Amino acid sequence: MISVPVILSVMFLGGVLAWLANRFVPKGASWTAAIIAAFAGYLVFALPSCGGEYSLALGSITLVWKSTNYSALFAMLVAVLGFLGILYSMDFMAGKKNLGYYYMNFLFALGAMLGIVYSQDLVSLFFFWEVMTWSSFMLVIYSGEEKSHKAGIKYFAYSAIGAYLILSAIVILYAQSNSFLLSENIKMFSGMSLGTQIMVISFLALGFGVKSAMMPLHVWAPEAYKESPSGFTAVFSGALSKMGIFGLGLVIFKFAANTEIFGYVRETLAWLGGLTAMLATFYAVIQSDAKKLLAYSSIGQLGYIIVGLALGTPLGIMAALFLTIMHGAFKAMLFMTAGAVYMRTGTTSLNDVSGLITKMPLTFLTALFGIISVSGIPPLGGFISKWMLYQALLETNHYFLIIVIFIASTAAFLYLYRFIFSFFLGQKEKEVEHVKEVPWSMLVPMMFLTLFVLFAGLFPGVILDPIGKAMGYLGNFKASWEPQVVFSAWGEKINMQVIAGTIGTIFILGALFIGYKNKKATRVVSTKDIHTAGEIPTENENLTYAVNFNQPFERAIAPILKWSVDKLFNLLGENLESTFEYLRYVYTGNGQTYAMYVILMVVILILFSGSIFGIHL
Amino acid sequence: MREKETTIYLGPQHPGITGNMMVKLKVTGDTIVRAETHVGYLHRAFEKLMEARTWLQCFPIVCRICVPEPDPNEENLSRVIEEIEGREVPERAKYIRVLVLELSRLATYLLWMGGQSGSMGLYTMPQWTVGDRDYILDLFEQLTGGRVYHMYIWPGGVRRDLPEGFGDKVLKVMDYLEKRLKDYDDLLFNNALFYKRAKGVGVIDKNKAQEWGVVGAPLRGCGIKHDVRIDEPYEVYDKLNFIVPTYEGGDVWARAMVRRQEFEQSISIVRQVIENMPGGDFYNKIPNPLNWRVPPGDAYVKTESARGEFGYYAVSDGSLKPRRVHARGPAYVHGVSLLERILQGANIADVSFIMNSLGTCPPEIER
Amino acid sequence: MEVKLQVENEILDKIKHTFHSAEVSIPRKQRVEVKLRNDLIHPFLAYLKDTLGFKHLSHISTVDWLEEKEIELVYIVMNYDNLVEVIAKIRLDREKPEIPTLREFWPQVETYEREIHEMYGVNFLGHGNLTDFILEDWEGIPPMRRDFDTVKYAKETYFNRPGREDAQDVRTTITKKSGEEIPELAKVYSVRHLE
Amino acid sequence: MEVSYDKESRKIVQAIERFARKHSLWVLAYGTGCGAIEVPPTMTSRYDAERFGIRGAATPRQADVLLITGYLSVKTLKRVIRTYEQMQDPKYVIGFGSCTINGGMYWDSYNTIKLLDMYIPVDVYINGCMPRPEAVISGFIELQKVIAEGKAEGARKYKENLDWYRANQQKIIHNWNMPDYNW
Amino acid sequence: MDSSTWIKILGYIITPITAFVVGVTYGGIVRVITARVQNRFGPPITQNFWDIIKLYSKKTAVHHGLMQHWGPIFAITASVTSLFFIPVLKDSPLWLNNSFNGDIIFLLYMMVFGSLGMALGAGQTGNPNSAIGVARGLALMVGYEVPFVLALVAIMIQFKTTSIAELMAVQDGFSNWLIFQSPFAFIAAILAFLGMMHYAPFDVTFAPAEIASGPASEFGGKYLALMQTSGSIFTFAKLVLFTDIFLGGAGDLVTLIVKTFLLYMIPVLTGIVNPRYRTEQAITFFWKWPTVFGIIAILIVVL
Repeated sequence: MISVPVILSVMFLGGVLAWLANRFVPKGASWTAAIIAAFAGYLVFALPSCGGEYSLALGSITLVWKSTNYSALFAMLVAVLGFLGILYSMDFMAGKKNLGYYYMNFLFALGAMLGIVYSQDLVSLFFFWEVMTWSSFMLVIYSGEEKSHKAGIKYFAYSAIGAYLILSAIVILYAQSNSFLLSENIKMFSGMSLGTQIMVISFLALGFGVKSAMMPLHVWAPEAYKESPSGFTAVFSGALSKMGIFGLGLVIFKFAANTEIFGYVRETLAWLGGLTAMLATFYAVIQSDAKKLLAYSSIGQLGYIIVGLALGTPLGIMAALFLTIMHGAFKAMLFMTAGAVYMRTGTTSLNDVSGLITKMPLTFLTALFGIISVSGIPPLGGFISKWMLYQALLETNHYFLIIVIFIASTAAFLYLYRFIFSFFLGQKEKEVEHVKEVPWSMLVPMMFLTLFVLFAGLFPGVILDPIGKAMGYLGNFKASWEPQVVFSAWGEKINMQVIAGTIGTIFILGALFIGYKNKKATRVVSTKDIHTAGEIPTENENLTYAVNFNQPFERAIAPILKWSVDKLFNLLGENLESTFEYLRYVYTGNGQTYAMYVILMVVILILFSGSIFGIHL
Repeated sequence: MREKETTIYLGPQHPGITGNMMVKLKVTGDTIVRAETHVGYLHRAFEKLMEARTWLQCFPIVCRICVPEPDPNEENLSRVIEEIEGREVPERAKYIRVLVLELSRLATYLLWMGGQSGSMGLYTMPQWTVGDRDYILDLFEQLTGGRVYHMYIWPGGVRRDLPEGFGDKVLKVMDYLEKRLKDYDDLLFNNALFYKRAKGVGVIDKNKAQEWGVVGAPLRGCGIKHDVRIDEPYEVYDKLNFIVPTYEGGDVWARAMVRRQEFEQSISIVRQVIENMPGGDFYNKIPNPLNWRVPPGDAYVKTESARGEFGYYAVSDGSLKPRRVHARGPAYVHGVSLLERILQGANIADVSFIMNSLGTCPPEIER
Repeated sequence: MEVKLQVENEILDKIKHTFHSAEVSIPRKQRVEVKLRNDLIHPFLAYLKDTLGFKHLSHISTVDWLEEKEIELVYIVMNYDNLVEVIAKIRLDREKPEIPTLREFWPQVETYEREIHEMYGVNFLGHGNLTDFILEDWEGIPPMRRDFDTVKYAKETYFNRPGREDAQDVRTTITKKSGEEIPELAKVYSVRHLE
Repeated sequence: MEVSYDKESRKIVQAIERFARKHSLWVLAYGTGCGAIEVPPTMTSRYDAERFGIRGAATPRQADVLLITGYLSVKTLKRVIRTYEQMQDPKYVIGFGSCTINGGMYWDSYNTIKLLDMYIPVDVYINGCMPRPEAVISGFIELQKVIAEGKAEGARKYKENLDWYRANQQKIIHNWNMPDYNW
Repeated sequence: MDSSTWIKILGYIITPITAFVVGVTYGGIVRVITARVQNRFGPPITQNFWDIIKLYSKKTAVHHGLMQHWGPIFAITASVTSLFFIPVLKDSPLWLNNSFNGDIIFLLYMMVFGSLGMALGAGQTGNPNSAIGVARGLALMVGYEVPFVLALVAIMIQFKTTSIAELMAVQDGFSNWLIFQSPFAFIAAILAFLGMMHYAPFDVTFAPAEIASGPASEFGGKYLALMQTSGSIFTFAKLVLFTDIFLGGAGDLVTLIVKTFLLYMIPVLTGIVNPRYRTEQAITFFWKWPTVFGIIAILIVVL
């Protein structure tokens, strides 16, 4: 009998097991973790999408864990990406120190994410939320370097603020409804006073917004994504940040939906999401580190998702949830690519590496499909989500938001091209002569996701099935689709197979033509044999145009960036860092101390909020 | 170790380069961190060849020193010989020389207008101006027999007298050019886009300009009034009525406006010359050209060419052949050290634009 | 016509007063010629530039006096205020021509000195960047020295079109082919006739 | 490429190809010498070489014609060879001006080559110093004739006699750091 | 197979061929017009055909890697696919091809496909000039897409459709053309169109005097030929798209050619008499007046 506690205990006990395995068997941790993740993944898929209920009464608090259609969607995302991330980590992390610590936290994070989506009561939700935060925090500071500590502290500080907000909201809700059960609270929410509603909704939205890196709460994300090991970054960006989306979905459609302020909530969130998408894209354009670039890209994509959710129409939610899945896939692909390049060349800086296409062709292919998908170019999966999003924006008369979204989407080409150009195209230099393709255990996840985005583009309907069910949980939303056709509210439809067929046919015809024409007289020459105005470059001259690649665009948006909030928040972040400086003194090197501090803080927060609202547990 | 900055070769084979030279750009993004000028692609060893030729045989050589405007070179060599030898030049020859020099200035400015606009993508302008320049070349052809290289100005005067009715033809061409100048204004000088591109680009510091050796229109574009025609009047420039325009700013725009004004001034000078052309001899004949020895001595003369001060230093040791003839064109400074300096921090898009506004001419750098 | 040389004479006096060993003369209006000891060129130009306001360096030229075993360097500087040009001349030993660089005075001197180094083999001490300027991979004596025979070098290095290897007058070939006579005048003007 | 279609159709294809090659000559933007000053008049409104399908090309990969506008100094020769080798077959070279034919007035200069066709194969020479635009155009028309006859085989000639050309080139270019010719 | 299938297949063959012929001829005419403005006689109108045939008949070809080999294919895929999804003639099954309801958004992205492919191809060459050209081109794209999308959004909202065919149906009769119905949208779109066509003053991507023709600098022979083929088809596709949206489409080929030609003359004639902007100037240009016009267009629809 599969039920939620089984899955969770597999994950958490597995984490401990992996930690133990590392003590006794070399490579034991990675194999254990992979098997555990595979097994848990199987369990998640085997769990009936509606069911597996389990409840536990602890005194006056009842904990309820249950799978709903909505949580099943996210659980599957977590399970698949988690397994792929661990598979990827097997060779990526090989030979590094503290592998037990790494895999334990990895599995704990996965378990916590599953716990969040399966939680039907606020206490366990919050508990798993904290577990997720600190296990991911442990992974951010994994490398143990000064930079990663800074990033970790920033991440932790923001997460703590988010957690505090969520906690406050929970406390307020409990004060009103006298219950921790999600269903109870949702039921009673519409009856609460307007002030309470606003407070709860904004607290929850901000709390979840931190995790989904909604601007202006995104400041932690670039650093944290950059510093965490790439195997985990794929999950971090692909799945963990989606927990914020999961929460926002609940907030919008479960709490806010029955109140008078529903419209305002949605408008605010939509605009926040839209601006997040645009500004994050602009920031991504000017990054020179691949993982930071992808981090900003991730923030921007989460902005789209928030917009889609906040539109509140069936097509919008469908677009958002579809993009959630797709973003999980393609951002994991891109982070894995960046990790692969890092593994082979030792850097993720876009300025230092170039010309890897011949050395790592499959990685390049992954990156290519990744960027095509992110940029929303047909016929891959990214396009459908974009198409649905625009249709949803149009049908809800968001004229200006669509422009903001479109600018973000077009400007995304800039950074995406830079990503693939800097790593894989350009001059093949001597420094990359020794580079080999990454081992199979890293290729398998990448290729699997590549095939997935292709499949999603051809048969979006298959993925839309679970999404449709999830939408049913959120409310009475109905949207129609067929395996290859997606419809819009204006009665418009898009047939992906016609599109893919046309593109494929012409591409193949063109490839045949250009391959056949002058076949014998066509030569491949080295990238040094280029038009250098007749001159012969010397050895140490750099012919790759990679540094400040997007400077023309940077110049154009300089006035916008000058006034943006990011600088302000960076400043704030700096100050927060110094505020949390003391954390470095108490850091002793193992996770337990930190866990203790976190719990202590939680307790303090609870007591503190309790004193405000006059409630005592 | 690989450099951090990207290397971009602008030239020698590049549509944006003026002539045959190379500017090696080190860029980050599209901002130039460092620029190095490389010349020598056109080095023909003219100064060496001149030492092996008689004084008169040097004339076919010097006119090839600066291809777009050969006449200041002939003028310079003639004058430097005349100064060493102390030879008098007839008044009529002086007027004819000024006529030739000013026509050559007009032709060069027309070519410059084409180059300046071609370097920013306005391809109609070169088509017009280079086509119109041919009218001046036709005049040269009638006068001297050569379209590009004239070998017309000789020590002691000029080689031939003006042909019949030449003055009228010149005036006709001047009228035409004046009419066309309005079109050029519409297309280039009054174009807001040209202003946007040129303003504040390639700025030369006014306080440093003299020290850096800036001459000609770039110097006048900095607001410094300096012109060899006024400072050290040669031929009959002291008898002619013209002004030397200056502009403030030191950028491409200022230089363009200076040149545009000078274009008008040149037309007026040509008219005055035709009007005041005296009669008389056109050539103070040198004795036997094959056995013509210039007395020992040295001299430095300069001429205001269309791109700035053009100086010649010549040394004679009393033999048939020159000991040394050294040409110093304005591009020697403009094209190398000044260009390298003002390209720092510029945009890649402006390199060719700035080069054209400085009047860089590689053959006169390396000779 | 009497030319007033007031400004020139003032400059002449000042130079004579400061540099006693200098031979100063006024060849014509707006020109002052100075012959100097080698070691004085540095302070002399500094004096001209900083005290007398000769800001503009017009020219640096070199003359190879093979017979006298000397290389002459000619500096021409100009004052924009009174429009006088000073021509300063120094003579270096031809076997080992060395002189400190003037880079700190005028930035564009770098170019001149590089060229002179390349063409005449003059070593500018402290220049720092005496690399190839015009020539590329040149081997042998600097080409602008008078003992470098360019005709011989050209004949040895390059292929010549048949009929041109004896450097004969092209016109003889043409007349031979076309069967015409060379006009008397043209014969007189021939190069071979000269030597 | 040997394809099995019959002679007649091959002839037609060849005729079309030659016609197209003849009427579309893209000249590489490379002013190697002082002759470059007569190229703008040739290309612009008075002489308008575009009537004959002649236009400029920015890089050697796209160009058909390498116009050697005058003398070549040794330094430039190296760049010209590099540029020529980067061009795609069929490629044509026009020697422009007397100095490419026999050194012209630079017969005794130590820095210019005297005989262009010892270093790269030349299809057409235009004499004069400098040739007028009319002469340049007539040179191009001569080249068109050569192309129409199918005799403009400079690239093949260069490939077959590469060693000979290389020996000549390396005789004067001392520091030979050029990449290999990849045909 | 029934007759409609055969008509469709015929359409697939005829459409790209027509687009190629018309596009290349337009190119020739443009060269003649440019020449006339420049006081010249100009090349024959067929000149571009000979250029392309010559490039195809080049005996050798060089590429620097797979992406450069495939770059032109990406380009031609994008242009032909875009063409297949644009209704070329009104209510004609032969010329409708694959156009479907909701194709405007699809086309917006499909048009980028080619640019991205070309950018990848140009990146593969390793030529810094190509990379700079790509950076400029992509940045410029962000610039002109803003007014373009504003204009399209205004129209899509006004008629509650994202389908070109429906927009064409709306514009029944001369006075109903969208150029008259929503003039501000047209102004914004046509200004964006200037940038889209890469004529001066927005030809930063290919600026020969600056970056030696940018992305195309390493392409020669068959690759350049395929690029030019694709460019001609793409030009025609864009013209048809604009004609369909703003000029009421066309019922027969002659009308289509007249309308597209007139439309084409706008960027061409602008290009002849203008120098090019720097990239950032071009972007800020698009974000100023064209964007204002686009916003006005939307406001008119909304209010």
